[in-house]
Amino acid sequence: MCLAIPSKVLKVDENNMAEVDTLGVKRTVSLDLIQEEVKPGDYVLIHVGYAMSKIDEKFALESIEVYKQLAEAAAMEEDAISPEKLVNEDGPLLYKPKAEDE
Amino acid sequence: MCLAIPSKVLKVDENNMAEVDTLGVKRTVSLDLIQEEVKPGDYVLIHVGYAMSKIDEKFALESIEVYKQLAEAAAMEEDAISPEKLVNEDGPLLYKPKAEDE
Amino acid sequence: MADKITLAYGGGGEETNKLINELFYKHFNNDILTSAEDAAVVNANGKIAFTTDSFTVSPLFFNGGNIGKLAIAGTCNDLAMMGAKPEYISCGFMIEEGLDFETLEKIVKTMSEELSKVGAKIVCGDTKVVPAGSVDKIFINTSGIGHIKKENISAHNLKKGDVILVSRDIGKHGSVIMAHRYNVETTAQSDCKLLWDEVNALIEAGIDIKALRDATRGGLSAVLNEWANASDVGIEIEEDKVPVSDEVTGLCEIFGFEPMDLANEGAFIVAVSQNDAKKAEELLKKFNSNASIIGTVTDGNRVVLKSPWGSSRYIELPKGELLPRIC
Amino acid sequence: MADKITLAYGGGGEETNKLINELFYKHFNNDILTSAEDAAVVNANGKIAFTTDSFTVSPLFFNGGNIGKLAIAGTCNDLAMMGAKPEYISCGFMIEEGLDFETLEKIVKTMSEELSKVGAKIVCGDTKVVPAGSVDKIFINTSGIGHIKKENISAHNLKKGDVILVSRDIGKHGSVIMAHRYNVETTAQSDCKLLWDEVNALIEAGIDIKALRDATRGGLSAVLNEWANASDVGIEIEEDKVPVSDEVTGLCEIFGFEPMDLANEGAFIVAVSQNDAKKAEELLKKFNSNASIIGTVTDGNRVVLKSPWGSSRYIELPKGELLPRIC
Amino acid sequence: MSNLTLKDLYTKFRDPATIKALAKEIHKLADKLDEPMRVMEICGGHTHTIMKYGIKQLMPENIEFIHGPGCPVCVMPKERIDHAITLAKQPGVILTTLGDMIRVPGSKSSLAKTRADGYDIRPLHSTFDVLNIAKKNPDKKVIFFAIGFETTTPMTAALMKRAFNEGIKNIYYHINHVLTPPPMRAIMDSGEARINAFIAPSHVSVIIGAKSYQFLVDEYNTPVVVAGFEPVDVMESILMLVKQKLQNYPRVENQYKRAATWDGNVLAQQMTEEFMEIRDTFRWRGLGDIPKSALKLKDKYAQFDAEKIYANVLPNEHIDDHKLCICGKILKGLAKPTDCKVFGTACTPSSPLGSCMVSDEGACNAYYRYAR
Amino acid sequence: MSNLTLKDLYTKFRDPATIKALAKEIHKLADKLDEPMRVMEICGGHTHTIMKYGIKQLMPENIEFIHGPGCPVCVMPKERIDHAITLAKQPGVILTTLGDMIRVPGSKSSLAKTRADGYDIRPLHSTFDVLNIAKKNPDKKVIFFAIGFETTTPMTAALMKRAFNEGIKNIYYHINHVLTPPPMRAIMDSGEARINAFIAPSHVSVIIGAKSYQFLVDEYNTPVVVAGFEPVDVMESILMLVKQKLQNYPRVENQYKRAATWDGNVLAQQMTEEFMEIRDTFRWRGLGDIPKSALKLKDKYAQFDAEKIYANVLPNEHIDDHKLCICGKILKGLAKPTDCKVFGTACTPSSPLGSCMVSDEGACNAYYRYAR
Ligand code: SF4
Ligand code: SF4
Ligand SMILES: [Mg+2]
Ligand SMILES: [Mg+2]
Ligand SMILES: [Mg+2]
Ligand SMILES: [Mg+2]
Ligand SMILES: [Mg+2]
Ligand SMILES: [Mg+2]
Ligand SMILES: [Mg+2]
Ligand SMILES: [Mg+2]
Ligand SMILES: [Mg+2]
Ligand SMILES: [Mg+2]
Repeated sequence: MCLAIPSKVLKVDENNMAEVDTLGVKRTVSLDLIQEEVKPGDYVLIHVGYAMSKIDEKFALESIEVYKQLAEAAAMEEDAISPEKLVNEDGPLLYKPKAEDE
Repeated sequence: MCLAIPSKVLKVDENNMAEVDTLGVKRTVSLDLIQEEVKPGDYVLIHVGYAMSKIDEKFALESIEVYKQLAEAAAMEEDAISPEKLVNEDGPLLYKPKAEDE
Repeated sequence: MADKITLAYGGGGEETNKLINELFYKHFNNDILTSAEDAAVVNANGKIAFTTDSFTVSPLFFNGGNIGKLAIAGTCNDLAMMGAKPEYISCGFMIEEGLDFETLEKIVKTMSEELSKVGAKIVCGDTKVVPAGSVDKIFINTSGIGHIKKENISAHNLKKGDVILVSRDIGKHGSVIMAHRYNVETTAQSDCKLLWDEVNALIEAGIDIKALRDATRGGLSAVLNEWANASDVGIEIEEDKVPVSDEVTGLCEIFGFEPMDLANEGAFIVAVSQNDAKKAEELLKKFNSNASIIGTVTDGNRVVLKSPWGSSRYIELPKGELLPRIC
Repeated sequence: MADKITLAYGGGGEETNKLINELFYKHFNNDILTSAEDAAVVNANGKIAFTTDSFTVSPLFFNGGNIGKLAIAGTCNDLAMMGAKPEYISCGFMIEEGLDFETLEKIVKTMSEELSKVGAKIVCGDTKVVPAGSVDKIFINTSGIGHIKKENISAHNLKKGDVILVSRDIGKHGSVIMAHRYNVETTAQSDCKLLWDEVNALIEAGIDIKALRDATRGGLSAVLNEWANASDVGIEIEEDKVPVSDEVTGLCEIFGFEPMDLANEGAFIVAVSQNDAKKAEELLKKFNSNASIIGTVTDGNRVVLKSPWGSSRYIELPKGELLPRIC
Repeated sequence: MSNLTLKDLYTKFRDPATIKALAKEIHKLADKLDEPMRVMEICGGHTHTIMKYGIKQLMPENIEFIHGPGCPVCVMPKERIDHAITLAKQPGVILTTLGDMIRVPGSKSSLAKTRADGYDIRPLHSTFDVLNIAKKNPDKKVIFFAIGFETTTPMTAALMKRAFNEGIKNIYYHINHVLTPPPMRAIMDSGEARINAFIAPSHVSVIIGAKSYQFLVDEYNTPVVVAGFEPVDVMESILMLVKQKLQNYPRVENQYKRAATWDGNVLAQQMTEEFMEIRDTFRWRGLGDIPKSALKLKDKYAQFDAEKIYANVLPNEHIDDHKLCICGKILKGLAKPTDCKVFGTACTPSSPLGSCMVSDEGACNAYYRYAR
Repeated sequence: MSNLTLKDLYTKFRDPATIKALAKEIHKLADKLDEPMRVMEICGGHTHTIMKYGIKQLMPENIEFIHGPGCPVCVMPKERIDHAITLAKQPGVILTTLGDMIRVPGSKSSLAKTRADGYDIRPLHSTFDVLNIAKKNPDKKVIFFAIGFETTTPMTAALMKRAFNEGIKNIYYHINHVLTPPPMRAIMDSGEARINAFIAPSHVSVIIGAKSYQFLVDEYNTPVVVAGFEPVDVMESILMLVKQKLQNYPRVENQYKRAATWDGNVLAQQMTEEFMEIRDTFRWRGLGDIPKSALKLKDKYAQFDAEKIYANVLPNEHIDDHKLCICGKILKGLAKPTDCKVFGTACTPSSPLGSCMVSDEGACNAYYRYAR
């Protein structure tokens, strides 16, 4: 629906524009839709040239911590279901070409 | 000064434009500057898209006749001055490159 | 295929492949090309000639040909001018998005027809589609290679006494293009044509060919000046021997051009040793009755045009863009 | 020379000669070229590769290169991909009137530098100047020929069990161009580079090379699909083995592109027999530490990408124009 | 400064070990479900994630995905595309629109083909760029063909605000912004839908807030999880839905806490309200007319409303979807793309017949690309 | 129908035998001249004919050609070229002009270089084409940069008349039309000129009539022959001048009877008078200011006069000719092109320093091309 990309704020200018970095790609986006203060170092979500929200680092870190524990727990558990087993048997071939159907 | 090209009228239209032929090249020109009637078959002089005058065939034929006689007379005359003799001795090299001058 | 070429056809993906398979491979079908490798593999032994030309002509279609015919004839002729039989041709299309597929197909078909006349093959190619406004409809580059059948044909070979011939009347292609550019009609047809047969006939007849050149951009004037310069000789041309059609004369009168400055795409100039001149003329006349001996190589270092009444003047390398004179 | 290229420089007369002599011959100086015949004469013996490409890149200058570097690397790389050493190159310039002479000279200089790196020569050329608006600044076509050092490298050669390698991380060139097109800055540099040294090293080491291809337009996706199709095999790629830089990932996130669909100009894919895979990887790593084995040839006829968690999906030939997704 | 890096925001949410762990957990718990869970992901972005990362393949047999109408490009009816094409052909116009909109076919052509005919059509990556184009071309009418869900709408509003503040008078707007809740309601109300769980869009939710889905719980007793964009987000959300099912306690949960809130971005909502109001009805490709499901410019901006200014040239007949296309059924969970007779044959991404094939986000398109 | 063919009008006037015969006759009679005849051909077209057909070489030693200022492109001062360039750069303008005008250098650039910079400059072959360009581009200002002697002036007037009749309002005119008799008088009045015979222009004469040269006979006692364009015409005219000299009876004769008359084309004269009037003074490149030597639009057409409408942007300082250039002397018969220090070196047709080198019709250009 709407691609929005986590990016890091590098600079904010007097025109309410921010220079942001996305893993080595720099662009200038508008902050016109953000109520809170935005500072260099903040993470924001960017959509079609605008910051649409700040990213809440606390929640992000929380999630990351949860995932870490989950992955560790799973690794220790006996491998009751191997990841390969999780995959449907017909692999990626969800669609069989019509020709073969007939 | 002003290139003007003898051409033959092929057609005249209701918009006072004429289609003319110049040895296989056809174009449409304006007759807005010609007082006399112009008809297919007439010869006209064309300049920058306009007929600028009709060509007087009588005078053209007269000239041609004169030239013919002149050429015939010259051919019969003793070749007192051969055409080659008429040419300046230094041929086309009217200008000697500076380098050679020095 | 869509009715228009869009940018998608230049993306290197599915549509590009479709265009290649359904158009180019269809008309240029041969095993080397359709192996679809990064480069064509051909066998070569001995001296080969290698040449390139880009074709940017406007209009694409003109009396007597189109850009595709030019693209094949032009490159094959440059090979022929080195005494080489045109064999393997490469083809780069640069297409403006929005070009009619039909137009492109017409061009490709013409190319295929021309190729078959001379027995050459397109063995590698490339297609780019660029945004509207980035190119005027289509440009084509062709490069070509071919084995040299007769060696040592060169602009540097002219010696005093050699005879200069032209293979037909001059200025036809340039006339047609200029007429279009300045919006007049002409009955002239471009001379655009493959020249290998003529060249091959001269070679087979054992004519002592010194130099050969197709008189393209810059016309006869450019070729003669380049030769005089490369071989450090003078050249004298008899004005009344240079074949010019009425149509070309008419166009030159109107715009103030010189026929010798106009481009040709199926006319060449050849220098032969004096003894072979008549024989060469006879041979060339079999292909085009206007073929003619037009002059000789002399001392000096300029190209001189001699009038029938004994005066003479220099022929210069054409300068600048050809623009109609008003005066 | 004037500061701008005007139409006069394409007329085939004095100005054209000036451009050729004072720019092209100056930088591309070699005896074959400066003999200024209709075609270059070169000696050939045995199998030669012959290829062509047109370069229409916008912008002309970009992080890591320019159109001239591309024009040499692109064509030389296509020769290298057939196991041929790049030797003789043709060059067609199509120039928009008004192009700065300085810009043109920079491009020509770069070409000359690239040529000297691989020991190839421009032996024939052509220059057209077209009216403003008829081309976007400059297009360049290069064609090339070279003797084949290792035969039978072909997209048709893949057999089950063969191993697929990539010579470096992918998507750099495409990223740089897309960043420019959509007005963002990237720290990425185009990977534009001559590849003969790498290929030669593989050949010299006696690696059993099955197929080689530079992953230009259409990227890795296009090469793998073309190979699967040409050899009628399946290919399985391990997603986490495919080297992608952060910068390329970043750009792909922003625009919704796939790194495997992005163009490269100095990255190639090679298929080798299983026994030589490790050795090939080590060799390639000497040139670029990101070189990597990325997959294997399998039964089937599709290209499959396997995720580290066991799922898999198809990689298709890219479709249409690359457009940023908003969603 | 926390010790979160930007790269973490990507890699940690695509971590293979986490994905595997979540898959195991889902398999374990799903065993206990007493009926199959049929989850609609409304958002095309989620469809994309599900297909690209093979999440579908990681699901147990009793969890099924139903791909919703959440692709702004796909839901645009042909007559609206025809509007864009018509506008692009008006004299002195530069037509701008976002990204891959330009390849969507209208009744006879697409913007891409129209551009190929020489008209000035510019695909943009950023709505903000419209301003710069307008400044650089003061003698042209720059029309912004505005598409998108609630995520994208505020950017159009923000553009208008900047343009007015800077006194730029040559931007015109053709508004096609659509709303997310109405089609969800329409699908549930159709009576045929087999959906019994939702993962709600990431970025629409950032703007409108998780609260906007409460009606699905209240009126349809269906669990909802607002889910992030990445594969780990989607996996975790599925797990949360399974747990809701097992608890038999349907509610709106927010998995995407790092960006989405209960109330959403209030400034963005206000900005939208300043310039736009709800249309009586809007026709969705694949779904038909849905009342109050889209926005239009307020009357006081009529002089900048391309739909009004060019009313006399814009075609207005409804154009029916292709009769073989079953997008409507797919969107309701009644069919899969592969059930369509023309899927992958007459209908492909290069020449789509129906709405679900046009964009990378459409269900049929995603199936074609990743799992044909 | 007479038995005259169109081709005759070319070939019979270039006939080698006739040229040879005329050359013999001239040589024969010229022997009897008691002083050298120094003939000015005013018209650059005649210069062209003389050089191209080698007529110079056919003359006896006591007949010398002096090349006059009759090339409308060459006589244009740099400041007027600068006008054209400035006009071409104004927004919304298409600048049209005739043929090789576009390569003439102004003070810094030329129209050809300006076109290369991307401005819309169109070299035309026909004045009439301006009408079509204006119709096809109703939202542009089409400026016609009008150059030429009396031959070309009526066509500009006729264009204006058509445009007004057809209600075309987007053509503007920058008038640089010059007159032939004033520079002839100026050259004769300079006191230095060595000219003692004239061949008068072919096509100027067709318009203004042979009568216009009577002042040369009356006031300067100099013979004049109105001469056709072809080599035979020029040869015959020289012969006629020699005969006048021998008869010691200077008068205006008309060799070009097939096209020129005593009174000229009266309709064309009237057409010109309807729209234009004489300027107080005009600066000629190579010759300097000459009073009443050029035309301008009448005041009542001010709204279509580009010189007035754009007055505030058009540069107006006089720009001097290159200091080494001796065009002025050449035009007065006091020097030959080859006497110039920079002829063929710093000054060539591709980079002309002076007016006589710029067009194919200029004396220096003709020497460079045909007889260097
Ligand atoms: S495959 Fe095409 S026609 Fe069929 S449902 Fe999908 S979009 Fe509609
Ligand atoms: S050669 Fe050039 S500078 Fe010398 S007089 Fe002629 S135009 Fe003037
Ligand atoms: Mg390649
Ligand atoms: Mg060539
Ligand atoms: Mg050629
Ligand atoms: Mg290629
Ligand atoms: Mg175009
Ligand atoms: Mg040639
Ligand atoms: Mg290639
Ligand atoms: Mg290539
Ligand atoms: Mg060439
Ligand atoms: Mg351009």
